[in-house]
Amino acid sequence: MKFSIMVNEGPYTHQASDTAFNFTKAALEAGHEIFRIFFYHDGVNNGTRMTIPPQDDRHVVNRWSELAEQHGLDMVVCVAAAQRRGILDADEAKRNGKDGDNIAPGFRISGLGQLIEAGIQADRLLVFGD
Amino acid sequence: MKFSIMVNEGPYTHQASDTAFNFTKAALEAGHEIFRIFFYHDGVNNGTRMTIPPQDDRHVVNRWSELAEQHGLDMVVCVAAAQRRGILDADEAKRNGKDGDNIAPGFRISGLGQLIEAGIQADRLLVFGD
Amino acid sequence: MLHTVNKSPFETHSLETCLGLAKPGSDILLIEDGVYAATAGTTVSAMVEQTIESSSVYALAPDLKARGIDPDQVIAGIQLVGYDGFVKLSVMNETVQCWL
Amino acid sequence: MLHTVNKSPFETHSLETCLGLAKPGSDILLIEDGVYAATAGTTVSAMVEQTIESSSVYALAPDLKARGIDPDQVIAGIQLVGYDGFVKLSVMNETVQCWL
Amino acid sequence: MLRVKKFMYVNRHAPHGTIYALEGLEVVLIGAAFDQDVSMAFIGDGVFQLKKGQDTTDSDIKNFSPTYRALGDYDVTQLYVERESLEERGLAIGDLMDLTWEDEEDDWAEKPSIRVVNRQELSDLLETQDVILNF
Amino acid sequence: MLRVKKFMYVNRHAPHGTIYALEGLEVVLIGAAFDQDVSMAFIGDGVFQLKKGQDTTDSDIKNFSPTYRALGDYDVTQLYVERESLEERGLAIGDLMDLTWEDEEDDWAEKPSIRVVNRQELSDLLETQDVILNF
Repeated sequence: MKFSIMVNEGPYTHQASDTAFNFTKAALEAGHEIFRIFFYHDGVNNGTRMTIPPQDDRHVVNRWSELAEQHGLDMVVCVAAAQRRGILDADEAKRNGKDGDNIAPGFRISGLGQLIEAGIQADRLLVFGD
Repeated sequence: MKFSIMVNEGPYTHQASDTAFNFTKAALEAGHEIFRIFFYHDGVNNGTRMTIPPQDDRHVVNRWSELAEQHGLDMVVCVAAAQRRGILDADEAKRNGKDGDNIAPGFRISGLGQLIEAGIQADRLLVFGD
Repeated sequence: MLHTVNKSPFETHSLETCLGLAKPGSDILLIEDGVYAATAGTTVSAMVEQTIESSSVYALAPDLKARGIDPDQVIAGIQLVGYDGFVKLSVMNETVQCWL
Repeated sequence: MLHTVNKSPFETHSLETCLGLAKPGSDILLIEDGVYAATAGTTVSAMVEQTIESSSVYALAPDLKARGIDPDQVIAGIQLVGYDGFVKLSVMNETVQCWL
Repeated sequence: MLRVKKFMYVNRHAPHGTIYALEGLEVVLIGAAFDQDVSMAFIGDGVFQLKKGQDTTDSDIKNFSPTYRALGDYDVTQLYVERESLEERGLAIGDLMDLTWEDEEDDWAEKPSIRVVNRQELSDLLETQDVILNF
Repeated sequence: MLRVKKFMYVNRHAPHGTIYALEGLEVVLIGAAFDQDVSMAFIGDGVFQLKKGQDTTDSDIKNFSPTYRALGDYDVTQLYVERESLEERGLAIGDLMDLTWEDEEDDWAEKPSIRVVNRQELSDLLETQDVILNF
């Protein structure tokens, strides 16, 4: 079965990102396909490579990046939500005259159409948020 | 009278940052002193210079930076909360091997002791959050 | 003591918790989504009207206006203030408890 | 249809809203702070017990464990599942409504 | 080819206090281009999104409420508002914005987009959806 | 010189679902170094922070609940728990962690840090504070 996942809150602040991660892992282990993971609202903050969590805590961002790498996941950060919150890739930074970018490996920035497509293409869409 | 302000949520997602800003402005206009503005929890996200809000919206981060410049405000972003969420200044970036920083003008990164001191030194401490 | 409440009383229990712990004679200021509690004729208006008998209840006018709540829809006895009034209330009270 | 609830029933009205709109025969899964609703002997347990008569109520075991709620403190009739069980419930139901 | 899916956007947050309503509306407008069968539900504090006369001048935040008027032009014409939620909040249909759409198949007659439904009817509607997004 | 102020940390969030409890505790531990008169209150879902037996192994999130045991060593010894909040949640004092501190002035006798108080008593305590922080 084909799943799409929507993540609406940032790492650490809400458990939503953890639950989405654990669900995604379990779905993959059960042999299901993850069509796309879409990060919206504060969820875009999962996609910054600048976090430095305490040593004794999980690294939420790296965990997503590694899972994406292992399973070839498509992780999309909404461009409008990301711009509001200061998450940028090199292209966006250049286009908007910013002096650096912060997107983490495995994430790509794209439009809201990717969320609608995720709803259309997948058999199930699950939302994790506040 | 001397006020300290604590801001616990990021820009746009919650109105907390707007209310804190409007309160701070009104307090300054009434002739009061702002001892410190302390950004904690997701409030640290007020301190990134990477946001690009839509043209027809207010620029929350710039608004804080400008107010700080005009009135010589002390705006402190909590280092522990900032590291968890990927907000860094040049020193923090260097120390932690990150390839860039994102802190906005007028904000400085420091420890939680600055919050306690803000509570001790000010006549009133107001908290804005979710 | 000044209490601020910024949550809708229809979705969370913040206002109820505040009113359960605020002493008679307190100043209670509704801000942000908390201003919905200032509307007359709702499931929570009786609770707010009762509070007015022993405490002073205020609502932040800019937040009412943003939400399309006319002053004539506000419960009688609730006082409307601007950000300057919010500052004054914080000066007049020695502590502020923000029921986030 | 699968409904997920992730909020504490003691602080917000999410669970109540969910139960008001979920049809008999629904699957209702409590996750994150929503699992507090699975505890026996609380002010909301009667509401949950009544739901069990017409729908299937599940609670995410890892979230119960994180919050120190023993399985023997859970309302009888609530079924505990892991993340694999969460996935199975999502497969079995054609739509998932997440009451955030 | 994939069949047309029934998308429902469920709105449960008040406007302004949090961004969910505003960013939810952005999804609906983008989603309108995908030719799916789209509806919106307003439950709980979500009904406040449709309140008339919102004016954010004094609080210096963004007033996105005029955008709801554009929904009809985007062929988003089914806005279900829960009657019980309105009543609990002391609201009637007259307190909501007057949102309409033009029916091409009925000589462009202007028709109301908002339909007040009771909890039972809304529950039935939820049950028929393929994809539900919450804001 | 400034007088010692009465600081109260009011905890109203459950642990784990959001970060407020964890980051609140970090403030309390840092604040302990400032020699103020410090207490904590646990109201509403905040009482869940003190629940015994929290084990986050299976959810792979951080278990910070053992940190509450360190509070006594930091001279944070006044933890007020609202009785009504406990009762509404089906909890009794026996469901909470056994937190203690050693009283230097009483031959290092081990004393309980948690005091269950009713709403009225808590209301009185709030009224005597100089600075209140909410988590």
